[in-house]
Amino acid sequence: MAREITYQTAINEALAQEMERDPTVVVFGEDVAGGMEAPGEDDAWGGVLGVTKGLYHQFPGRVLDTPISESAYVGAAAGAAASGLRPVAELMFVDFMGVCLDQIFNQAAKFRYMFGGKAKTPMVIRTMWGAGIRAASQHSQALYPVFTHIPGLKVAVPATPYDAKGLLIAAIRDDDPVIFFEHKVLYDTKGDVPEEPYALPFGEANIVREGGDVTVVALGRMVLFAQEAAEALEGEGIDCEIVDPRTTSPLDEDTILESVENTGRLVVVDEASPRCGMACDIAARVAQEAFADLKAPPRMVTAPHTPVPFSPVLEDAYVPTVESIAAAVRETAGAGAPSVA
Amino acid sequence: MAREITYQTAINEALAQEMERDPTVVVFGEDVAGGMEAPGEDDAWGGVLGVTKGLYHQFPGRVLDTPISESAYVGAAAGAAASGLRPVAELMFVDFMGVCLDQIFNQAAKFRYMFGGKAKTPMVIRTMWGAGIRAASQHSQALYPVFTHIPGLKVAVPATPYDAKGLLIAAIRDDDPVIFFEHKVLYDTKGDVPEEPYALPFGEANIVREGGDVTVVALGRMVLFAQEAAEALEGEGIDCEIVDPRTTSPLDEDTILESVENTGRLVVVDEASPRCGMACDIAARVAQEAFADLKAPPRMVTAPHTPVPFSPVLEDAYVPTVESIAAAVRETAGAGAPSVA
Amino acid sequence: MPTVAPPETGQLTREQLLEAYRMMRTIREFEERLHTEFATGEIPGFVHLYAGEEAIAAGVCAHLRPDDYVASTHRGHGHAIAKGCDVKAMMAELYGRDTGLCHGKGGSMHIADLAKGMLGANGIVGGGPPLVCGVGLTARVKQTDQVAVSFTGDGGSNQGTFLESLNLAACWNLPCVFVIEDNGYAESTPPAFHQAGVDLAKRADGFGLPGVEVDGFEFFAVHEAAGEAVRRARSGAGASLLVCKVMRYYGHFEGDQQTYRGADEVKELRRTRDCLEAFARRVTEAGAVEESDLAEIDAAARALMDEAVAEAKAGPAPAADEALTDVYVKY
Amino acid sequence: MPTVAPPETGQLTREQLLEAYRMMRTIREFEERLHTEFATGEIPGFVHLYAGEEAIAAGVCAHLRPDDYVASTHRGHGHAIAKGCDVKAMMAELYGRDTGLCHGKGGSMHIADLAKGMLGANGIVGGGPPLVCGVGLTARVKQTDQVAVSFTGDGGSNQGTFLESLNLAACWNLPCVFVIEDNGYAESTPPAFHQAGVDLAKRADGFGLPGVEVDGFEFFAVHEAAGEAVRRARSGAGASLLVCKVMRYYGHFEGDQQTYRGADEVKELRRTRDCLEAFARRVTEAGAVEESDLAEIDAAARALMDEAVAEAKAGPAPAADEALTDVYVKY
Ligand SMILES: Cc1ncc(C[n+]2csc(CCOP(=O)(O)OP(=O)(O)O)c2C)c(N)n1
Ligand SMILES: Cc1ncc(C[n+]2csc(CCOP(=O)(O)OP(=O)(O)O)c2C)c(N)n1
Ligand SMILES: [Mg+2]
Ligand SMILES: [Mg+2]
Repeated sequence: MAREITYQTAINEALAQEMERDPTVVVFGEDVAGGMEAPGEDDAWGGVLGVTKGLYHQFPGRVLDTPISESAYVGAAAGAAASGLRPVAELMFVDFMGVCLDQIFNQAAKFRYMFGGKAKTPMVIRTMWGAGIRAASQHSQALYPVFTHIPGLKVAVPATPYDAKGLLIAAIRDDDPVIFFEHKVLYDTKGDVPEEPYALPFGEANIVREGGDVTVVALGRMVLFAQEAAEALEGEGIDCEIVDPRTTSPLDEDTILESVENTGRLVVVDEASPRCGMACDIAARVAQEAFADLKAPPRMVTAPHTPVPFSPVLEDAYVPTVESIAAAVRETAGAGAPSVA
Repeated sequence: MAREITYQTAINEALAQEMERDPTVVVFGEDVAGGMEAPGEDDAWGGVLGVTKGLYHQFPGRVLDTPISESAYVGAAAGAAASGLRPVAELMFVDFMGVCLDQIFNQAAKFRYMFGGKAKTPMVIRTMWGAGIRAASQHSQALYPVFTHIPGLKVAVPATPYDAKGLLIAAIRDDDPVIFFEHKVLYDTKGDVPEEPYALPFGEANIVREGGDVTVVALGRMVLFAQEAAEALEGEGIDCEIVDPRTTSPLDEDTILESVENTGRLVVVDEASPRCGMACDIAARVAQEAFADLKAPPRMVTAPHTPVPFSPVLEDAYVPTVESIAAAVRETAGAGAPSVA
Repeated sequence: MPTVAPPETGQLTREQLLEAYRMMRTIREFEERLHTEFATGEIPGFVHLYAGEEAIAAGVCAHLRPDDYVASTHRGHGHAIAKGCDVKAMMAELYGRDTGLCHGKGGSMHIADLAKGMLGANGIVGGGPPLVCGVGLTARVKQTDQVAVSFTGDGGSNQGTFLESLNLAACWNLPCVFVIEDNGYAESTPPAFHQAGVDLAKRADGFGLPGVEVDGFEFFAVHEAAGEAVRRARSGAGASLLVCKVMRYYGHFEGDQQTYRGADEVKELRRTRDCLEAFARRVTEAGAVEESDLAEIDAAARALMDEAVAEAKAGPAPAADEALTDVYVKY
Repeated sequence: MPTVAPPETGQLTREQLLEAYRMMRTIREFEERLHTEFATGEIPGFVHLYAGEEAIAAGVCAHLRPDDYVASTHRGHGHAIAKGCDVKAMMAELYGRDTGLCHGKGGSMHIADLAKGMLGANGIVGGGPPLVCGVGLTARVKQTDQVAVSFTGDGGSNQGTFLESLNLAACWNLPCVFVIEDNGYAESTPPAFHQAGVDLAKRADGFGLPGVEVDGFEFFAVHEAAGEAVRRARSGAGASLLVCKVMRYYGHFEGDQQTYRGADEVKELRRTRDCLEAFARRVTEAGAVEESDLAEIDAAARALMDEAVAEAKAGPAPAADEALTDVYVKY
């Protein structure tokens, strides 16, 4: 039975249901209990933004605060996964990857390959990403392109409460290491989410909106922006098809290519910085695989090649907007060979 | 006056000449002296492969071995640069970025921006990259796409002894943080290199070979492979233009676009793994900016989405080959609209 | 000239005492005022207040020259003020104004002024210690007698970057001082948990460095220990670790409900442990300064914050296209 | 049943003594043979030999069960053999064969066999210690009494990952043992430089763990100290640090000219510090085993290596398209 809950609650529910189902699922990270062994333990934080609230009391001994030693505890997730647990470690902000990346990309990601297929590393790293709360350069980055670049990792970037729950459950049940990206601005967004546990397959894009004129591929918060842009453009007679890949690794290339086969026009919207990002990745693949279908240049809408600024005026100028997306779609719809009516 | 020296000697010479010229240039990293204060100090290693040999004795007090504490000494490079030195730190293999990336991408790369333009961080990180010596998954990666993705960093990937010397001198004189990629398989390759110091500007591609049929963009070791492929294809009447960007950030988009304007056909060869890599970055940009010029789909030739394997048979299957490059060019030359003669 | 007698205070002149008090009061006022202003919703982003810990920044930085450097943390306002950053420009930065110390690009977590030797607050826990190793290297290579100080929290002292830096500073014999501000919590997690209740000063032993612990609420205790460490560094004798035990008056960041803290913990704390009161009592009882001198400083600090907030609010926002500048010196 | 008397050797049975000798000899033969074969140019990649340090792997792993785990280093052959990995499959792996322990995908720096509790050699210095924290957590959560041991070099003990792991293991009270193999060099750099000559065992103090140092050439010394640490971990009393002082007989890797070593250092070393000779003298003098028993083991080890090398050379290379498999369980 579905009901409206927030993206944040959906994540909390997914964790609780999987921990309930499988005693080998453990959750740890900085403050994920949030004051265990502290005076106010009874009302422990449950994560810096409360996403894991309640789990500490529900699952004694399986929700652990950690020291600020990301290399040690993220590596511990890899070691625990290789020895029989299904750890869900929290890297509070993905911006902190720089103090623990080795354990993710050289250890967890490569075990199975280096060991000739003899290892299994079923771990999840939950991490917060994205701009929009004036958290400045070191707490606002996207960075999923870096993880998408690394063979051996899977990467999920949910845009809705429904996807967040289904993809997190799938991630926990997955036998490979998964980096799970939670957009901090989406935590309070609401949507229909079934109460019962369900897993959404990785590598299956979601066609958020059907349309025949322009294919708009967007991820995370940008999916919402693309939807707004599409509504505005509808009035102008431009009919957008919005595709949300939901996972960047594996990537559902087929759905994107089929859509472009239909529309002949592509706009990719990516909150990440522009160089070697997902916008390039998707635009390049479409150009290579569906060149004949394209009636106009594939267009990329991304953040600029700058760090994320603090001041609201600057941060708002940094993040792609509904307007900048609409403008790119408009141009793409009008460009090149006319669409067949 | 030019004479033939190796890529490795060219790098050593660039370091020596800049240290001679500028007393604020210091060199440090694991074993870059290589046994300072050890019994055999007089014949100190000068780096694990001898690239910095001799500098320790030439420049007392300015060539320092470090503990195996990459975060501390790479961060020290950032702090030293911000306070008046021009450090050249060595990250022995770029595969080790995971234990020190924060100091590179959140500290050095962002100082200037976060501090409102009031900082200058003139540092260089020299690092070894690339497959080919059977060093397996954790000593053979490319990874420059990760650094190219990060605003605030500059990235050089020299393919020849001449470029290695000129780009390293430019990197040391540059006021921004530069990641300098040295392909381990190229160390022994020889080429003409002027004895006197010279700086090659960043963001200026090198047209390695002129040709009218297909534009082949390649980096590092792949430039040599592309040249071999081009010679083979010449016999088949396919005339390749080979463009080596030399730096991936900044990227000389104009030269690539001009070449494609000419040829109408693009093949990008990248030793890095395929997702969110330089092949995507360049192919996507060309598709977006030069769509009308393209007569055939832009083609990407990269390593597969796997870690680098150890066994020679497997590693040779992993790295793009002269044959795979030639095949892609052949297909591209034959595909789509016929070339105008 | 009257000086405060007790040996451990060192021989501080009246001017130095007044300056120390002014520094601590200015930091306290800045933070108290921020707490109020943040509640109005006008200050964007994350703000971590230093209130309660003023004696540490003031006691350490009193020994530093303008050309010395400090690397700070996410809780950096106190360090910035103590190192001489302009208070009004800092306030404007927190409001995201173009008139801010970093033109609105950095905000609270990245407030910096290299001209003042302030290497920046840091959004990365443990981000600072490696940086001061680099400053120490600059001083060594250029043969200046500059000193570099990093501040790190109890939580941050578990970050590999901090531990590696102790070792590098020892190996390279760098003029560095590593200060740990042990304020009882890492966000919501108490050291009793995240450090298995160890004696932090001992961490220095494993790297061959001297380590001492002092009461971080006591300006004179911090001042003396820091003086020793800074002298040691400046003289070329090497780095040291200084652990200051203290507590914060506010939550981890503004908005923190502090559910992990005992009900009256903070009330009790403010009543019994206040570096300003302790300092005032001590210096007035010693007859080194008059209550009126301190009252003047209090009033001046309040007035300064009124101006700072007013000017910050009145300041222009940066132009939107400034988002694209200052990425590189040249690109 | 005769046992070796001296208390610090513990009460080892004849079988245990023979097994210990067999283990050390097998590792020594494996490494000596590799040294010869590498010179022929038939072995690809980087090879780091463990010769000289055998007593550590043997002395520590003698206390481990098949379901215990070890995380190793780039110098991992000894740990792998001591933890029960198949010697022939290891040799085949080093030759890059499909018959290798990792089907030729890993090679010397990634040799692993999880079924044997060998979590892998590691190309990243300091890569292993966090992993054993995870294994310790598995044991804690599943309430088994498994133990996890990490080996790290003197150089690796400066890596933040190692230091963080000591703290995490202490905070979580994990059944881990952290072994430092202090073999006198990190590549070409002596600890006197990279560790400012500190007492490594002291690094445990800063994290509230016990730390001891032993002679890494002395099997019985390692065996006793390791027994203590493993018992402590298995009983739930927590982690410990064990520092073993030793030296390597060969260069950092094969091909290393060792310019950083004194002329006769190695010759002298082999003459005066050999764990096998010391062990043999001790147990034969104590009358616990006969020289002939040991000679048999020596011969068997040599024969094993002959077979291992022959089979490795004869083994098939992997099929080229195997490069594309084993990246994910499912993708
Ligand atoms: C590398 C990294 N990990 C985690 C965080 C999130 N974080 C910010 S402050 C903080 C607690 C810091 O505690 P402490 O070092 O004691 O400093 P305090 O806040 O008490 O002054 C944490 C976990 C971060 N900013 N950087
Ligand atoms: C993170 C990282 N930094 C540097 C290296 C390069 N490297 C490989 S082995 C080694 C020296 C290790 O010394 P030690 O830990 O003492 O082990 P030993 O070789 O003496 O057994 C270095 C620097 C690496 N592999 N990983
Ligand atoms: Mg704290
Ligand atoms: Mg060593």
